[in-house]
Amino acid sequence: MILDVLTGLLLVAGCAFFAVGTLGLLRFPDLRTRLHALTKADNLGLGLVVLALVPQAGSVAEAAKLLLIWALALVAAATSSHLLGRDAPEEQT
Amino acid sequence: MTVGLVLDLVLVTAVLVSAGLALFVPGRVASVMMFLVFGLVLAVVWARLGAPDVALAEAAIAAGVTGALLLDAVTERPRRGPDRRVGPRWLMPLLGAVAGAGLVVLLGAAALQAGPVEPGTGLGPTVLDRTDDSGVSHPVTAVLLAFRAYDTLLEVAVLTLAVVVVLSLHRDGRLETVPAPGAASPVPDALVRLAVPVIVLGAGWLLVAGSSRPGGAFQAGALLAGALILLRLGGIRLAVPTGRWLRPAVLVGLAAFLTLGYVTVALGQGWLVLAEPWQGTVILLLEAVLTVSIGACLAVLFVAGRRPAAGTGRGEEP
Amino acid sequence: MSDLLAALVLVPLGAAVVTALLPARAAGRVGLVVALALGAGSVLLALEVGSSGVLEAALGDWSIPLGIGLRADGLSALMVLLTGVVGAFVSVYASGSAAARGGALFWPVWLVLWAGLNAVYLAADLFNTYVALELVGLGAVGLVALGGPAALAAALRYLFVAVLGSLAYLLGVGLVYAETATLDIATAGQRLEGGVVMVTALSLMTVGMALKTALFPLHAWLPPAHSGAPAAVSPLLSALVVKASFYVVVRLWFGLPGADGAMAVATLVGVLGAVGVVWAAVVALRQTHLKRMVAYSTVAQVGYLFLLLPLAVPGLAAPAGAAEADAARLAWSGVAALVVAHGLAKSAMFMSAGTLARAHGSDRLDDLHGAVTRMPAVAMTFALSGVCLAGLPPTLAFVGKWQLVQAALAAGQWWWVPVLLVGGLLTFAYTAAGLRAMFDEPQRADELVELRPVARRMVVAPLVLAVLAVALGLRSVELLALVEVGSVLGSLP
Amino acid sequence: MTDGDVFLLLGVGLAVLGTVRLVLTGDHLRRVVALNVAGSGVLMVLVAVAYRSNPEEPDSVLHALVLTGIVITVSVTGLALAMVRRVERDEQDRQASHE
Repeated sequence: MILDVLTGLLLVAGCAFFAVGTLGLLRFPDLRTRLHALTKADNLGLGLVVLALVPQAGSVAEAAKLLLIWALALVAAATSSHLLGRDAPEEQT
Repeated sequence: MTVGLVLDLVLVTAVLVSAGLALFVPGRVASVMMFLVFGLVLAVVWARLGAPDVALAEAAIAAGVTGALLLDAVTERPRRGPDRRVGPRWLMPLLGAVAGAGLVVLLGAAALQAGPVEPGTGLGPTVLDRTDDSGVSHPVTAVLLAFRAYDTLLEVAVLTLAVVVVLSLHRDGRLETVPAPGAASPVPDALVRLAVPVIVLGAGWLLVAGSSRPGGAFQAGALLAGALILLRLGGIRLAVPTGRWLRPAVLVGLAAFLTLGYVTVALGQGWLVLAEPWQGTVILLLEAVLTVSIGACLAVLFVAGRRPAAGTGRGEEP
Repeated sequence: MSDLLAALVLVPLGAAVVTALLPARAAGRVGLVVALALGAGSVLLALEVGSSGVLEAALGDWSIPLGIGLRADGLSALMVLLTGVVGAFVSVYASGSAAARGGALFWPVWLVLWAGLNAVYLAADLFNTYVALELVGLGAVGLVALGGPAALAAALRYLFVAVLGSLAYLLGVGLVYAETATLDIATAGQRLEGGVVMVTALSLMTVGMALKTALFPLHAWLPPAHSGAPAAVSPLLSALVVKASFYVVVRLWFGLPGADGAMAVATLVGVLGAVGVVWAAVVALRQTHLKRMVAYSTVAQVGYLFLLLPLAVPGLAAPAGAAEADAARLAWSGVAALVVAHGLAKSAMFMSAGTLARAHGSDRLDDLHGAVTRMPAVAMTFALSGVCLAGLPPTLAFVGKWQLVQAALAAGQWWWVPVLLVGGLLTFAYTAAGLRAMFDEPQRADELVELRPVARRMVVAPLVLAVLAVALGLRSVELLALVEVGSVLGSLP
Repeated sequence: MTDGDVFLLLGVGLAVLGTVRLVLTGDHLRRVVALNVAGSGVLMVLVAVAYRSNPEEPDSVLHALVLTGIVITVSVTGLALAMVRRVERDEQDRQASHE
């Protein structure tokens, strides 16, 4: 029972971070600040969602796969934001 | 059921919005970006409709490799040449909208009415109870590689043919002249070194899982192609076989499938008839070769689209 | 004997893999040998079906509803025979010059296309037909793209058209499966009862195939693709590839029941075909380039084939002795004769046009002055195939057209007769326009361009095909008997 | 309105949307995107039919067909994109050689 409550809470927190990240994307003026908002908020949001699903996972293997998804998403997000930030010094119209 | 309904509505609107934007948004780059989103949302739709294999394939092939192909094409030419459209700008879209709406109503009505003579008599049930004597335990793989193996053979021929035709567009057909610039930055190299082993491991797992769970040669092959493309973008030239080894790598899948056919007919049982004892192993072996070949084919499709080095690859035909 | 069915598809695929790996010269030899072997194999199949009736095989030993069945009845054996004969002769023509082939990868792409064509004709399964059609579509696009950068834009448009047609067909297959829960055409035929779903599925598939067969309003992609293709590729496209999608239309309309419910669609297709016959022939008359004229001739001739639907579909439901049933049988064998005649004559015409263009350096009609004196055999081939296309006696096309006229009268649809006659007249007109350009004496001496040497086989192969097209008119009894085998309309009284 | 109907209609809608866009636009790259959207629409109709026949045990034959359809779509997309890029490079060279 506690696990379900925990899952619910973590899910809500995760979605909140996603919302904040999207808000940042819409509000911030230039590329780099948007990148900042997206990579930080969304990855944390994804982490929380994954943590929320871990207790619901049927077996340890499934939980490990969920965490692997998060790790890969982190690496991919870091690389793409680095490339975007580095290659576009002036404002991207 | 209302929660399910809400989920469906969210999904349907997401698909419609992303597809609409992918088709009608002004810029080319924006259109490709929205297409990637569309591909991922589609993978969720397949999962919702109870088709895990198709969801895996959609995420790996359609959103993955197709996305890479489109992105690479659009980065070469982000802006399009002058539009040669003639006639008033509003006429054609209006006609298109009216015709489209009529078609949707007509086809939708017909599709909704289409129901089997008596429900539940589909081919699915017959497949389910015949799966165990096909050598694999997962019904979709059984259909793909045992019951309808001829379909899959022709499909591998389609993929191989597409690659051969793309090679015929290149002057030397060996893709040696296509440069492989490194990303000249430590971060992508770190990603390559970290992600590629995991992806290859994932491809291997998908291949083996195919006989008992959703997975199989096509999803594994697409994952492998993703790894090869990542290596190529990381500046490692020989990741995608070019030069002498290009054509054997591309053709090995189709060649293996055909040899299986020739061997079975030579043994006198008839085309593609797999005898009882070693059915499962033969299918797994075939899937392994198919994975490598599909990975090579999709990676070559990515490399062959790129602009060859100046002065060698353009214009005149061999 | 049923192993021959799958062999006709899997042997060319294997040969394509081999030729793709070999260097250019060896690939040419292997390609030619395999082409001749396939020609012999298709003749063998035709003889086998002619003597012992419909041949069937279930691949992988899984029974039909589960596995995929291959089926060769009279019509498919005839189409495989046409593909075999024309394919072998065009392969001999292609081995004559590298320019005619367009590129080193001609052989692998052509052999895969050949396998796709045989797969379409032998498939008894709806989805298998879709995959085979994609193989044919991509193979044809690949061959057109061999024509170099100029032909690439036309090949790209052809690709979009071909894939759009296949998607419409796949949507139709989805509807049929939703209704009958089976992919086998014969089983689907038994479980289906005519209704809105069936008519919609049939119309969708017909539109898809009409796109790929370049039926009148949907034909704009064909002339640039077929005329831009290399010399050895154009005959394959016009004579063979276009027939595959028409064959699927025939297989659907005469395989799935309740087609007479869709009589309106059949009549519309017939009318579009008739308009296409006249309109494309008029446009062909005004062409300045030989290969483009021959390509428009293909669009016109395809119009004739679609006359089969309005004439034969009423015969499906009619009792055995009724006038409609006779009309249906006459139309069925008439169109079969026309398909073979067009296949032979059009490939001969396109090959001779290709040889003329290659020798004179361009296929512009004004550059071909005096061709008849300097290349008499090629000019004669062009004339002979023109005569056959126009349907003048004693050619095979005349047999076909005569039976269509009889069918139109028997079915009481007299309005198709003037279309047939005017179409024949116009075909003769644009053939004469081509010949007139060859007969003209070059006015100025400098106009007499230096002829590039042409291999002998590139003259002999089209000539033999043209003679065959004419001679078969006299011996067409066997052909028409073959097409009756296993046909749903029964055999002629 | 049984369970899978909304996706069946969505599939038909996507197929028609993609086809109309493909026919109307002159930009080859956008046509490749439209082709993929139309293809996904048709495949969605197939999967929806599989789902509607038996929501607990969807028809695995149709899933295999859709898998084949996806692989064919990616092959066609790969070929089309290679040709589009080559055609546009040739166009650019021709314009460059005119100036």
